[in-house]
Amino acid sequence: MANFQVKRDDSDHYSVLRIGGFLDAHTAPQLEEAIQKLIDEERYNIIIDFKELNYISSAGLGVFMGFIENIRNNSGDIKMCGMNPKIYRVFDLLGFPSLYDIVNEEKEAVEKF
Amino acid sequence: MANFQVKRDDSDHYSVLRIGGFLDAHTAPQLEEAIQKLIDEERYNIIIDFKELNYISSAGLGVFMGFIENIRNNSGDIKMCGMNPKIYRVFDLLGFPSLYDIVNEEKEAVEKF
Amino acid sequence: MIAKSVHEYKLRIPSQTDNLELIRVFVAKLAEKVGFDSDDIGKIELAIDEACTNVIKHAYNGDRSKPLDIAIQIDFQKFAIVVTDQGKGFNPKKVNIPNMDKYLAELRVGGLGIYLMKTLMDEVDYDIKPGVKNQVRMVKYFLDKNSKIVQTEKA
Amino acid sequence: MIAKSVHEYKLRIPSQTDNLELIRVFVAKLAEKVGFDSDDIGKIELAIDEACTNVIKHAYNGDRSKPLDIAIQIDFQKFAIVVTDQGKGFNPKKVNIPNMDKYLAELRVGGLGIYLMKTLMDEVDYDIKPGVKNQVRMVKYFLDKNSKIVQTEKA
Ligand SMILES: Nc1ncnc2c1ncn2[C@@H]1O[C@H](COP(=O)(O)OP(=O)(O)O)[C@@H](O)[C@H]1O
Ligand SMILES: Nc1ncnc2c1ncn2[C@@H]1O[C@H](COP(=O)(O)OP(=O)(O)O)[C@@H](O)[C@H]1O
Repeated sequence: MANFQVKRDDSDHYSVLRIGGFLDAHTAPQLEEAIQKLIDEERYNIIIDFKELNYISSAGLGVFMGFIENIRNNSGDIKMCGMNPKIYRVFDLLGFPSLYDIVNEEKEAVEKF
Repeated sequence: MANFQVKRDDSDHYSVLRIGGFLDAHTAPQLEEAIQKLIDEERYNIIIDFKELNYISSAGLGVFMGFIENIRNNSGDIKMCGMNPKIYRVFDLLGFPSLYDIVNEEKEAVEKF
Repeated sequence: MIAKSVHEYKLRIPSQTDNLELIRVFVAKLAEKVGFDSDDIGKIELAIDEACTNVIKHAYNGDRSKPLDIAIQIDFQKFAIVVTDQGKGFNPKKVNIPNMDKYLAELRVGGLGIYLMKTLMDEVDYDIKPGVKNQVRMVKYFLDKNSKIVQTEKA
Repeated sequence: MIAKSVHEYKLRIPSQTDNLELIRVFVAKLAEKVGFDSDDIGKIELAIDEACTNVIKHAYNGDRSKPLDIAIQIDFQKFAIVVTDQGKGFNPKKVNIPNMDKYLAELRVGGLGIYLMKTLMDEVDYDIKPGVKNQVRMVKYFLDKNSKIVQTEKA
């Protein structure tokens, strides 16, 4: 099933990963790979655009937790935008909004860096 | 599951049943009831609008076969319109287009009476 | 995508018509997962519906508490669906396959389920042991173009 | 819509992550059928995903040919999901339920599955017999408002 997609858009000072479909234990490795690639290229300002994402499980949340320390140690951050209410509810349930900047629009996310 | 809908529109010389969702052995009785009601009211010119129908099984086809003789004996007919290709393929597989007028638009169906 | 070994998916549900949609969704999702196109998915969906509708209508005289079993076996060349009931059974050889011209001319009703299953799938076989295990096995091959050749070689 | 008796739906599938979507679709469809709203359907979907992901990740040391069993029992008051594996088992009492403030402050990774299941469902109980039958049973009551009362009365 072509059930997860990640598209990358680079700007001068940040990169956007646009994710879509289902982010679960099966598809999480694809996102991991995309973020690892950004880190390898020393692109530490990362925006995750959730607009096309329909589902997330703890395996998906784990991807962000697995990288955030390294990214912040390199003066970067992961900002998040475009979550639908269903996705946001999962983040909220676990208190993630205290750890990550979660905004509606991509341009608000850019301003957060 | 609210998985089948039938809406009725009466005109002077014919009635339209707009069906939507899934027409299978579970929901066929609802269509049967709607057609029986038209017959009880002696409204024998019937158009079935398939535009919103997503699925049909032989139980659905059986509804039309169950009424067509009675309706034609009363100088009426069942005309069909708006089938999507998936639905049409099932009718076609069984040769139903030789028995029923199947057209694209409702107004073509009206002209067939 | 398909490993060499057989992957089996089993489903047991109450034999009620209000479960038909669930069955179709499950089997269609699995057919999509292994790569069938939407045309074939539609055929598989309809074939399983017809097989399950028959169990619900004919096997148990309407007892909705009785089980309807579905097994899907996937190997590198085919998608096989086995529908099993423990009901009264029947003799598949005595079921008339309708001549559709005649059927339509005479405005007949019903009796299209097994005909549809045979038209939609590459292979359909019954194995009947009344009260014990009545099974229909329906197969669709992955290589549509070659399926008839494969089928002939196996027959 | 729900009869007084228990309706049981059973699913057995290979324990592979690429089956998680199929499991979610199946369970969500069933939850929709019995009348849960989309908020509860989302919770049930996530809880079953977490339980099945644990079987796939932890029970069989990655052996994808081993079975993952799901049973859904529906009666007039509740929707119960039982996920069973025959793997190595574990001691649920020894699993630390994370303190989320600490968890987030320390940027920890993993260990959220069981916590989520307990947060999303009204009841979560483990029954562990390593190598034989390791089960988690998760319940959601139909009357959301009363669910906690019912739960307390039963506890
Ligand atoms: N699982 C089953 N158990 C008992 N009888 C069956 C079963 N499947 C099919 N049959 C018999 O075969 C006949 C033909 O089935 P089918 O072609 O699907 O048409 P229909 O169900 O409309 O009669 C049925 O009328 C029934 O007598
Ligand atoms: N079905 C299972 N079989 C074996 N061990 C399990 C099972 N489910 C959970 N566990 C154990 O419980 C621990 C906690 O699970 P969980 O809270 O889902 O977090 P995570 O899976 O991220 O570790 C797992 O690390 C594992 O050791």
